[in-house]
Order: sequence, then C-alpha cells, then structure tokens
Amino acid sequence: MTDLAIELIGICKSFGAVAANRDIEMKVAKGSIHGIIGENGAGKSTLMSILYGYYQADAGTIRVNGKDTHIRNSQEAIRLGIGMVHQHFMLVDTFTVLENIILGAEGGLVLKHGVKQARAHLKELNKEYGLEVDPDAVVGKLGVGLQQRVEILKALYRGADVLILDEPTAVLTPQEADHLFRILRTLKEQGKTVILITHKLREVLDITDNVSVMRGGQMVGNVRTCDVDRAGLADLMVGRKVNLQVDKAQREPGEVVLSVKDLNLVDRRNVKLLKDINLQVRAGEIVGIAGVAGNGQSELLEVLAGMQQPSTGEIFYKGQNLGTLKYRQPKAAVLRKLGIAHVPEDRSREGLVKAFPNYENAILGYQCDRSVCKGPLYSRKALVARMNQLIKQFDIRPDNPMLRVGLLSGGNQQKVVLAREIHANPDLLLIGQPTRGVDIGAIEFIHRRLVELRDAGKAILLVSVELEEIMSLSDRILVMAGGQITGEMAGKDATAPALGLLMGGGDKH
Amino acid sequence: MEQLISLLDSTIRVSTPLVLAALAGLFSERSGVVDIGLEGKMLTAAFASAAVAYATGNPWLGLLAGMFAATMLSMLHALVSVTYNGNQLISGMAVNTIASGITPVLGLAWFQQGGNSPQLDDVARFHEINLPFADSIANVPVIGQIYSGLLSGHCILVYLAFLVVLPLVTWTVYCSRFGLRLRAVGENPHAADTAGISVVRIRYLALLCNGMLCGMAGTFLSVYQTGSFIKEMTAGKGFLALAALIFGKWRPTYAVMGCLLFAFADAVQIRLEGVPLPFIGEIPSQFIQVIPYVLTVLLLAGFVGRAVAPKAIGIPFVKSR
Amino acid sequence: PAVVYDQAGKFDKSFNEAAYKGAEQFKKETGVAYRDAQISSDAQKEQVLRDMARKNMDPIIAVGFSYTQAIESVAKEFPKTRFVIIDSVAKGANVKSILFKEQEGSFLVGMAAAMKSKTNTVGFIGGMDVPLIRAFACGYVQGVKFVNKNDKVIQNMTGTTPAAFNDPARGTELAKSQFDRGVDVVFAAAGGTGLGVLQSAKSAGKYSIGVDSNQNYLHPGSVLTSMVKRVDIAVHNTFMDAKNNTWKPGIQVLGLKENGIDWALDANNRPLITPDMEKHIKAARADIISGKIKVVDYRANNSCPVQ
Amino acid sequence: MKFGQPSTLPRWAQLTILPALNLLAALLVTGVVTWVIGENPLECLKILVHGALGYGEGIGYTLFYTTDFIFTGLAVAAAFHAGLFNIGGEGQAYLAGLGITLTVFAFDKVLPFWILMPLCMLAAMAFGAAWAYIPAWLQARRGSHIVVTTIMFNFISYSLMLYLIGHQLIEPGSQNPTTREFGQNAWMPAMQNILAGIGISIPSTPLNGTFFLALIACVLFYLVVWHSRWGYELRTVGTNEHAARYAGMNVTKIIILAMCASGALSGLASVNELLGSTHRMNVLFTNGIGFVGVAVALMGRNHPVGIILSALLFGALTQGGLDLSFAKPMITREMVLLIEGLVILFCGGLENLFEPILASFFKRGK
Ligand SMILES: Nc1ncnc2c1ncn2[C@@H]1O[C@H](COP(=O)(O)OP(=O)(O)OP(=O)(O)O)[C@@H](O)[C@H]1O
Ligand SMILES: Nc1ncnc2c1ncn2[C@@H]1O[C@H](COP(=O)(O)OP(=O)(O)OP(=O)(O)O)[C@@H](O)[C@H]1O
Ligand SMILES: [Mg+2]
Ligand SMILES: [Mg+2]
Repeated sequence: MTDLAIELIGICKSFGAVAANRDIEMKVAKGSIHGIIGENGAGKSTLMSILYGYYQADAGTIRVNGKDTHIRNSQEAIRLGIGMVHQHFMLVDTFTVLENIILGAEGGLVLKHGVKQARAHLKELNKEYGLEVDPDAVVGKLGVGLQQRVEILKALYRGADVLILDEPTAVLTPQEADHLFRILRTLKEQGKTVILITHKLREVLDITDNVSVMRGGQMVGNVRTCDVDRAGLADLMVGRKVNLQVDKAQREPGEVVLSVKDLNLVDRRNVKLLKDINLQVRAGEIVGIAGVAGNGQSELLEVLAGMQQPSTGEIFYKGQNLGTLKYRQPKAAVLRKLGIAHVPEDRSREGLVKAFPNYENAILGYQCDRSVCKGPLYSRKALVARMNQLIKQFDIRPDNPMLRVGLLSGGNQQKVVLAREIHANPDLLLIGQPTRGVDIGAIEFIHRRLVELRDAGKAILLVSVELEEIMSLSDRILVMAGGQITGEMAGKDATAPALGLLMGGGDKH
Repeated sequence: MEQLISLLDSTIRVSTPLVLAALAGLFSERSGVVDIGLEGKMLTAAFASAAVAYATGNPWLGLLAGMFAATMLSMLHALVSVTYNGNQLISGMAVNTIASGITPVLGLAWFQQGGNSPQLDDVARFHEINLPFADSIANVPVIGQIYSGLLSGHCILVYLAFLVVLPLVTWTVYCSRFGLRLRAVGENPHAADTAGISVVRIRYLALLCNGMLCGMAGTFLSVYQTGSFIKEMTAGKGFLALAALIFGKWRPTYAVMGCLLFAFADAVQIRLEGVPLPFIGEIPSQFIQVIPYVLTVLLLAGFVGRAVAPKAIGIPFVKSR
Repeated sequence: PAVVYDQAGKFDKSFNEAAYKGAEQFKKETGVAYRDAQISSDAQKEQVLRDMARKNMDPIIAVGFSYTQAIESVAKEFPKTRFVIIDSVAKGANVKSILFKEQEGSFLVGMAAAMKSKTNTVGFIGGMDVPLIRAFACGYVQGVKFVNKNDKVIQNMTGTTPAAFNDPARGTELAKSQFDRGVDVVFAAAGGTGLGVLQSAKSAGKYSIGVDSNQNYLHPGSVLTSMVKRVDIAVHNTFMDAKNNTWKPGIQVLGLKENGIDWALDANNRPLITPDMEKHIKAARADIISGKIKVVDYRANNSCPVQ
Repeated sequence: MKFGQPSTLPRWAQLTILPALNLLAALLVTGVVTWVIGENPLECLKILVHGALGYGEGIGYTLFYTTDFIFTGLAVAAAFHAGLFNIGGEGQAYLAGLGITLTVFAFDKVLPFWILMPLCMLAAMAFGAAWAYIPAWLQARRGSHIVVTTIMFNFISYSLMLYLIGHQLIEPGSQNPTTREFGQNAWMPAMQNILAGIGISIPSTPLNGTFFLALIACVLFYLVVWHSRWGYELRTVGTNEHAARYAGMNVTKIIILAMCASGALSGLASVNELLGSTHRMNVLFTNGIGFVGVAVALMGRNHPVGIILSALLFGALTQGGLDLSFAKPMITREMVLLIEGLVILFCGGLENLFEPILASFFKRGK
C-alpha cells in the first residue's frame, strides 16, 4: 500500500440546517489521481473547500502526509502544498496572467523582481507540463480553458504537491478537456497527487486510479477505478438504477418552424462572429449544434432569441419574417410571446437572478404572463403554485419554492431554468449547454424531457460542447467553427471523430 | 500672463485638499470599501489639527493630530464595514454626521467660540514658503513669472501633496505588493482570499492610508488656509473629491486631474463673476457659480463615459456564494 | 426676556453674535437672566417662539428676516407677549420690527476703502446673494463712487446656500483672486467667511474691512475699519425698554442718526486712518444724517443705481 | 465570528430584539457623551422622548418631519431597487418646490382647492422627476456615474433656485428672499383642521394632510415593488442586468423610470413643506431632508415598513432633540446631530453587532 498524501477522518460540516458533509472518510494515495463523484449538492465542493481551508470543518481531522494538521485558512493549505482549482474560478479578471499568478506570493515588497522571477519560473512550468499561456494577457479576456490553466499554474507556482480540481471539465470543450487530462497525467508522473471532482463518468474511468462516491453529504463508496464499470458507478452515485442510453424512436419531422437565411453578425470591432448561417429546424426534431465553445454558437443563440440584432440576413419563424416585425417591446420579449423559449448557456449570469427566491425566478422572461396576475398585481399564490409545479415536474431539490436560487446547487439551478422554459410550452426551444455541471441522475432526466418535447412535436435547437450529448439527442447535427457552419450529418450516423474533424477548423485559442 | 498665472496659482491652491481627499478615497475604494465619509474625516481632521496647533503653537503637531483623528474615523468605518460587514454607505453617512456633530460640541466645550476655534497666531500656522531666488528672478519673463508666481509661494502641504503624496500613491498602487493586493481585494476578494491574502487586513491597511491622507486634507483647510477651525468648514469638498475620484475612474493621476479641473473651473468662475461678457452682458452670479458643476456633468457625459468601479466595491466580503 | 437666533447660529461672528452680546450686556447690567435658543430648520421657527412664549418670556427677540412669518403667526397666538424682529418687518399689534440702514454704514466704509486704495480698485465679498447683502454692497459702491467716480469695485458672492456664510476657505480664495486683480482694500459682508477674507488680506499685506461687530482687533494694521451694525445695542435697548415699560410696537429704523449703524475707529485702526480720511468720512456721516447725502437702499426696489 | 452569513436567528428576533439592542447601544453611547459634557443622561433622555412623543404638539411636529423623511426615504429606496444610488433627493425636492410655486402663482387666483391641490402635487412630482431624469438619462445612455451627476445636480439646483427666488419670484418690496404667500386655496389642510372636522381637537402644528399621502405612498410602494410586474422588472435590473436583458426587459427605460419615480417621491416632500407648512417658498426650504432620506432608506432596508419606522425615529430625534436643546443650554443642535450620527452608526452600520451573541444565546435556549 503506497503511503497517503491526504487522509480525511470523520469530517462533518453543516451550513445552518444543511448538513453538507456527514462524517466523511477518505484516503488519497500519493502520486495518484483520485476522483470524487456525486450528485449536485452531494457535498463534494464543500469537502474540498474544507481541505483547502476555505471552510472550517465542524468536526473531524485532516492528515496531510500522515501528519495531523489544522488548516485554518488557504494560506496554511498552500503551505502544506495543497492547491485548488475552484469550480468558479478565483481569478482577478482585470489582472494579467502574471499578476494573478504571483498574487499572494509576490516575493518582496516591490513587484519588479517578483514578476521577473515568476516569468522565468512560468517558462519552466510551460515546458514541464505544456501549459502555454501568454503571461501578459489580461485574464478577463482569456477563454475559460486558458483561465483554468492559469488557475493550475497558480497552484503549481506555489509548489503544490496535491492539486484539487472542482469540476474542471464542466466548462471545457472536449479538446480542452483532453489537453487538461494530458496535463494531469504529466503531473502524476512528476509525482504530484491530483484530486478530481467531476460529474462525467467517462473522465473518471479514463484517468482516475481511485474513486470516492458521495451522496447526500455522505461517503457511500471508495473503490479502485479498475474494479468498477460505468453503470456500476452511476448506480452507486445516484443510489438507483440509471439508464444512460437515451432511447428515442425514429420520427418524421413536421413542417419547418425556424429557418435562417444568410445570417451575419459583426461586432463593434468589425469582427465577424457569424458568417452566412443557413439552417432550418422542423417541428418534432432536435437539431444539435456541435462545436468548440466560442465559435459562434452562443452568438447564434442570442441572435435567434432576439437578444442581439443580426447585422444582415433573415430569420423566419413559422414562415413569418422576424426582421420585418414591429417591436413595441424588446425583441426578446416579443419572440417569447411568439413561442420561442431560450435556455441560456450561462445560467447563473443570464438565466437566473440568484438573489430572488425560486418562485420569482419561475417567471423570469414570462413576467408579462397574465395567468399569474391578479388585476395589476401578481398573485403570490399563483406564483408559488407554479413553482411547486416545476419543482414536482423536475424534482428540484431542496423542494422549497421560497428558497433563494443562489442557494441551490448549479445542477438544481439548471433544472429551474429548464423547467421554466419548458413549462411555457414553446414551439421552438433554443437550448445551450443543458447539462453543464449537472450530475448524471439529472442529465438522464433532462435528456428524457427533451426527447419527450421533441416527440410532442416541438422544434429544438440544441447547442452543446458535449459530443456524447449531441450525438445521443440530435436528429440532425450541424457543426460550427469560426462562426460558420462547417458541416451537417444525420444524428444516427454521426461519430465523434467525424465531428471532431469538422470542429477542428476554428479553434481560437 | 499675470491673469493666467494667478488663475493657475489658485487652481493649485484650491485643488490641494481635493487631491489629498481624492487619493484618500482611492485607497479605500480600490480595496472595495465605498467611502462617502471623506467629508466627515476632513472636517474632524480640520478641527483636531486646529485645536492642537492652537494648544501647542506648532502646526506640525497639528498635522499629526489631524491625521490621527481622521484615522480614528477611518478605523471606525473599517470596523463597521470590514469587521461587522455593515452597510458601507450607512457607515459613511454615520461618519459624516458624527463629525459635523462632535466637532462643534467639543469646540464649544474647549474654546467657547460657538464651536469654532480661536484664530491661530502665525507660529501655529503653515505659511506660503518662497522657493529659492523666487524674488530675484520674479521679473524674468515667462520662466521667472511661472517660477515665482506659480510654483513658488505655496504652503508646504501643497508641495507634499503634488511632489510626494501623488507619486508615492501612484507607485504604491501599481508597483508595490500592497498595491497589487489592494487592487485584487477590490476586484475579487474571494480570489485574493484563496491566494492566501487576508482581505480584512488589506482593507484595514487601505483605510489607514485613507485616514492619514484625509487628515492632511483637513489640516490644510484649518491650519493653513483659514488659520482657524470653523464648523462645517469643509463645505462639500469631501463630496467633490469623491466625484473627482469617480470622474478619474479610480486612477490616481486621472482623479488628480479631476480635482485640478474642479479647481480650475472654480478659479475661472471666481474671476468671471461680475465681469460683463460680450453680447450677453453681466450674468447673475448664480449662473457663474454653477460653471464647475455643469462642466463636470458635460465632461462626464461627453468624454469620460462609463466609469467601471472596482468590482467588489460596496459588497461586504462573506465566504459563500 | 429671550433671544432666538436664526439658522446661522448664535456664534456666526456676525449679527446673531451681536444680538447675543447685547443680551449678555443687559444681563450684566441688570442681573436679569434671559433665555436663548437656536434652530436648524424653517419649521422650527414657530416652535421656538411658541416655546419661549409659553415659558412666559417677554419680550422675545427674533434675530433675522427669516422669522417674519413665524413671528406674525405666533404673535397672534400670544397677544400679551411682546415680540421683536430684527432685520425685517412683521405685522402685529404686539410686534416691533427693527431695521438697519446697512447702506449708510457701508457707504462710509466704502469711502474709507476708496480713499485708502492706491490701485483705485476695491473689492466686496458677500456671503449669499440675498437682498440684505445686496444692500451692503450697494451702499459700499455708492460710497466708493462718492469719493472717486471711476474707481472700480470687484464684487464676489461666496455661495448659494447658507453655508456661504461659513466658508472661510473660499473667503481666502475669493480675496486672493481679487488681490490678483488689483484690489487692495476688500470689504467682507459674509459672516464667518469674512474671517478668511480678513486673514488673507493680512497675509497678502492688503487692507480689509470687517462687518457687523467691530472686527478691527482681529488683525490690527490690516483691518482698515469695520461696518458696525449695533444689533447688540438694539437688543440691549429693547430689553431695557421692556424692563422700564417704555417698549412700543411698530417699526424702528436704525441708521447713523440713531447710532444703530456706524464705522469703527479705535486704537487698532487709528494708524491706518489718516486725519484727512477721517475728516471726509465724518463730514459725509454728518451729511447723511442731515439728509444732504441720500444713500439708496437696494431693498427699496431690489435694484442698485451703481455697479 | 463571521458576519453577513445567513443568520441563524429566528426572523422575529432579527426584526425585534436586534434593532432594540442596537438602539439601546446608541443611546448608551449618547448617554456617555451627555454625561461627559456634564448633563444627566437619563433626564436628557426623558426630555427627548417626551419632547418627541410626550405631548400633542411634540407628536405633531415629529410626524410632520416623519412625513418629509418617508418621502425622501422612499425616493432613495426606489432608485436603490434599480441598483442606483440617488443622492440628488435634495435638489429634486428643491426643484419640485419651483413646480409647486409656479402652479400656485398661475392658478391660486382662479382654481378651487380641489383642482389646484392635485395640480400642485402633479407639478411637484413632475418637476422632481424632471430633475432626476437628466442624471438618469446620462447614466443609462452615456454611462455617467449617477452618484457624481446627482451630487452635481444638487449644487446646480441651489444656484438655479437662489437666482429664481432672489431675483424672479421674490415678493416685490420684500426684505427677504422668499416668494409671496400662497393663496389659501393652495394650502394643504392642517391636521388640526382635518380632525376638528370630525370633532377631535389637537394642538396646531405644521402636520397636515400630506401625512396620509405619505402612508398611502408607502402602501403603493410596497405593492408596486414587490407585487407588480414593473417592480419585478425594477428589482431584476437592479440585481442582475444580464438576466434582465435575457428576460426581454428594456433596461434603459426601467433605469430612467426608476429615477423619475425617485425624483417624483422626493418632490412630494416639498408638498409637505410648502403647501403644508410654510405656504410660501423660502431659500433652501429643503434643508437636508434629501440627505436624511438616504439614511432613512438604508436603515429601513429599502422596505416601506422599515422606512416608516426609521423616518419616525429621525422625526422624533429632530423634534425631541430641539426640545432638548431648548431645555438644556449645554445641549446644542450640534449635540443633537451627534446623537443622530450615533443612531445611524449603531442602528444602521453595526446592525448585526449583537447577532452572534444573540444567536449563541438562542442556541443555548434550544
Ligand atoms: N456556503 C454555503 N452555505 C450554506 N450551505 C451550503 C454552502 N455551501 C454548500 N452548502 C450546502 O451543502 C450542500 C453540498 O454543497 P456542495 O457544494 O458540496 O455540493 P456539490 O457536491 O459541490 O454540488 P455540485 O455537484 O453541484 O458541485 C449543498 O446542497 C448546500 O445546500
Ligand atoms: N450562500 C450559499 N448558501 C447556501 N448554499 C450555498 C451557498 N452557495 C452555494 N451553496 C451550495 O453549494 C453547493 C455548490 O454550489 P455550486 O454553485 O458550486 O453548485 P455547482 O453545481 O457546483 O455549481 P455549478 O454546477 O454551476 O458549477 C450547491 O449545492 C449550493 O446549494
Ligand atoms: Mg460543487
Ligand atoms: Mg456542479
């Protein structure tokens, strides 16, 4: 038995009423990649935050390299050689990469020398692990993939031996993810220990040596990866049988609901974001748009949802030219009324108001809906009733309509958005990254709902960076690269390599 | 030429307290703590410095006292908004109100002059200091005039503000470790925290600097400009400084330019009053007096555009999303 | 008896303070205690008057024009109490209104300024642009022009809120700017702001003129003279009259004749006033009293004949 | 100990015990100060409370000030919910005064009360809103920082109004910078007259019908902000602009509307002052109510109930403080100011000072 890098014994942590962690036992072997999986809100982030000294455990002991330690704050964790890449990046957007990296480890009262050293050290790290980043780029302007590298560099720069990553791939494209894994493997070869939180079983099986499974704040299993298979893990994690295959019958699509002709979008700096987009979505079909993030999918969704004005080109919805419509209200509102629903890619930034209780988020975008009004005012009863309905339909947890959405786990937040948009019973559903950061239990559920919707004869335009998801859901698949549609193929005969090839075109990093 | 020089001369004079206050505000706001309490801190400093200068007959002790008093209020502000995560705007208002309350109360108790301090005699005040050869080259055209008319003959605090404080602050904010951490804490305290930086400590330090600079600003008013403390003597300068800070998008040099702009407009305004303008004739003084404010608004609308505040400003740092 | 001050406050180094001095004087002489109070908003004016009336204070002197309406309404409620308002006219059978001819005193100090000035440019710094201050300015200018038709008078108002009477820093700045424009004698009718003006005149080696109470002592050798407005005497006499039951309602206007207004000549500024200056000013004073010289009051129809 | 985390206190305790403790603390410190300047704290407290709430007239004045503060408080809150910090209430109220005066001068000879009064209110709101509109527009379209612009607009309003009152609207032949008295038909009925109508007699104070208006405003404010679509959009824009855009809300329009509403509310404060009390416009009749409004709103958590309470608190302090200063020569109005400052500090800034102590106490209770 190799000696242990980390040992967690009887860790307990609760936030007010919520017991996030209930005496957790976990052992992490030196020089191994250790996976942690679990449903949304299972307690993974909390556990790791405790290990990193961000939160204090209510009870239990932490052993690092066999020594009992009290980690009162991140500083001490860093000193113990623990580094963490948070789920929500902890970077200062207005700083350069270099500034972010030296922050807290400047080496001296004056920045100059610190910066010089850092520059040198960074070069080495680049060589060692293939983590190329321009040290003088402003972090806010980098893509998520690069931002994550910065986070990793930050940890390594501080000489971390144990690297914790919380859902690193949730925000990454397949390519980026693969690159990340290559990095992690090199790290492992260098004798570093990696703890990886993820919702993606594929990843767990790919690169971890051991897996810990959490459910409802408890540790329900510690296994060696080679001893388990995918289904097994899934069941262990959700605590019931999950069906990973999306079974959907072949189905003849109906008439065209959405058709886009020569759509172009140019931004203020005259960068072409969308080039001559032509596409159609029929009733009763799911059209998937595959592509590396940042190749125009987001923009396409926003244009279709009426949040941006196209520069040129026409959009027809049920044969009606949206360009020629009169808009008394903002376009987005009008389109919603016409039956176009939109699940934004970034739920916490756009899809929700985290400070509002659930039931108020249930009408975001549908605030003009008369059915929840009593005279000029809203009827709170109606609102709560609607939210309860959503909670039931999408089993959102915790099932409290009054709770602030910000307190839900991302997974459950995502369900709230989906539930709201589907509840509006749209004819066209624009949906971006429906399962980002969502546990498989929920994924399975969401996928089934989408298929049901399709079978009910709705048109669905699905944007996702998860090839699996695209392939298992879509009837037709369009691939976007560099703002253009670089190819189309039928869902059933699409293969990852083929798609990957088409996506290859416009990687902007 | 004379006119122009005297114009710029008074610009420098008037801007000095604004500059000091604005830079003070810069520290606290860059660290993510809103500070609408500049006014109050200046006022308290003005009082404390005048009182001590009067008692000891030494302006420098006055300065120290002023800086100390202002710092005390800064620490109060820190206690409320950093330690207790209270509302920073309320805290600022409290500081202002307490200041305009306590100064006359103490003043009355100590000097029986209705809350004002007695006139300081000359040794107890700061004075204009003449730079070497100011007089001898005074009538050399241009250079001489500028040197002796504009650069020479200011209070020591003026030189401190522009030649020491301003460069020092700029350097600190952009080139020092403290500056880096300061900006980080103001932009994304969580990031700073996970990087092992104590947000609380940085914010307290920021407010410490804030207090000391406010102290200098207040002292300038009472111990130099008027030679006595008079209640409510700050007359809104704290808010002008705040405006200048925002105007300068929380950057030292730009903020200072904002201050200079106010002061300049003010100086122009003073000289325009009662002077009949071509075509228009004489304008009512009130309309002359709005010039600085209107100018600011126009500039804001016209050129300055959107000012992006430090992201974390006004939000108490609490460990949870 | 009682005195109530207006928003400027008891110690405004100006007429409120003068009123206070008068009351103190009265107290010292007669040993009769009096009450006083300050307010901080319009709505409180009636309150403070009523409060005093209830406490059976009599007479009650209100300092400052802003009390006009308050006096009128409260005087109705307490017909037995005697009310006095300074600097304004209030109706009522039990109300006495005391006005001052500020213009007359300003005229004299204007002459002094004009005669002292070598640059033939003199300055005026007012607090807030209200008729009262305009009256000061107008009289001052008349005085200057009386000495020398084409002397220049540079005028500045400090601000647009009552704070303008409390902004010495700005006072210094205004004064400095006027000096830069050739002014060598400046008259400050701006309460606390004036202190700044006097101060900077002192440090710039120019002359200044004080206002309301005799401010010559503040900077001997720099303060040329002061335009004294004997609010203190007015208050003192009113209390006395009331004490000896010689108090009469109605309007009382105090000018040079009644010694309600005057220019200050004492040991502090003696050296600055040449015999010749003194002669002229005394003469003009006599003429004004005799009516030979008519000094226009700005407030008569809110306008001034000279600039 | 950590502050700002979701409190473990029962809600009722948060809403009752905590504020009570804070107020107590404020009074304690004030007591020390009064004691230091040689007065008897308890006696002073008695006078203060009695002065504010102890007798008819005191109550009348307290409520009169409360009315002002409710309006200006609501004004600040309205903007706040849209994420805007409007410290221009002072200027907006001042300008509203102009609206009222002009309307009265134009019509008080011709129109009857029932038409003139609503007209004046509309004018007040319109002028207040207009004065807020410009900064709002600049913020929404040009991105000029609302705090700066509103500060500037306060200064500008002072000049503008002083000129208008001192040179244009001034009562001919008057000594004072003030307008002529308004016609009786433009007077808001005083409370004593209203109540006399139903046979209750109370001492005469400036308290007037506007008070009811303020209460109505609070109710409307609550309904609009928390139960109407407009309020929903307002709060969304205020908390997450991206979400607002996503939800198809017209952000620019909402921001401008919010500021105008804010201005209009400030405007109503001057209805209380001019039509209710002075019946003519004096220079700077607003004296600071706009700024007190900020404190009131912040301490009232931008919620009508909170605003009413804190407005009442400040009203009481203003009135009781005045009586105190009458009774105690040593206690000046500045002393009262100091007291207000301490109250703001403890009840506003240090609101959760006692939270942890109380929390642990409750824990042990269980
Ligand atoms: N800061 C907090 N305050 C209060 N409760 C919290 C906090 N953080 C976590 N919790 C609670 O602890 C539970 C576990 O949170 P945790 O972040 O560990 O979930 P998770 O496993 O990371 O979920 P996900 O898979 O979505 O990341 C959550 O359900 C939440 O209710
Ligand atoms: N302030 C808070 N109070 C209570 N619980 C919180 C708070 N912040 C976060 N949580 C809980 O912490 C857990 C983790 O939150 P988080 O946003 O990381 O969920 P997530 O699924 O990991 O997010 P995402 O999926 O968007 O990456 C969630 O279960 C959430 O309920
Ligand atoms: Mg998590
Ligand atoms: Mg997650």
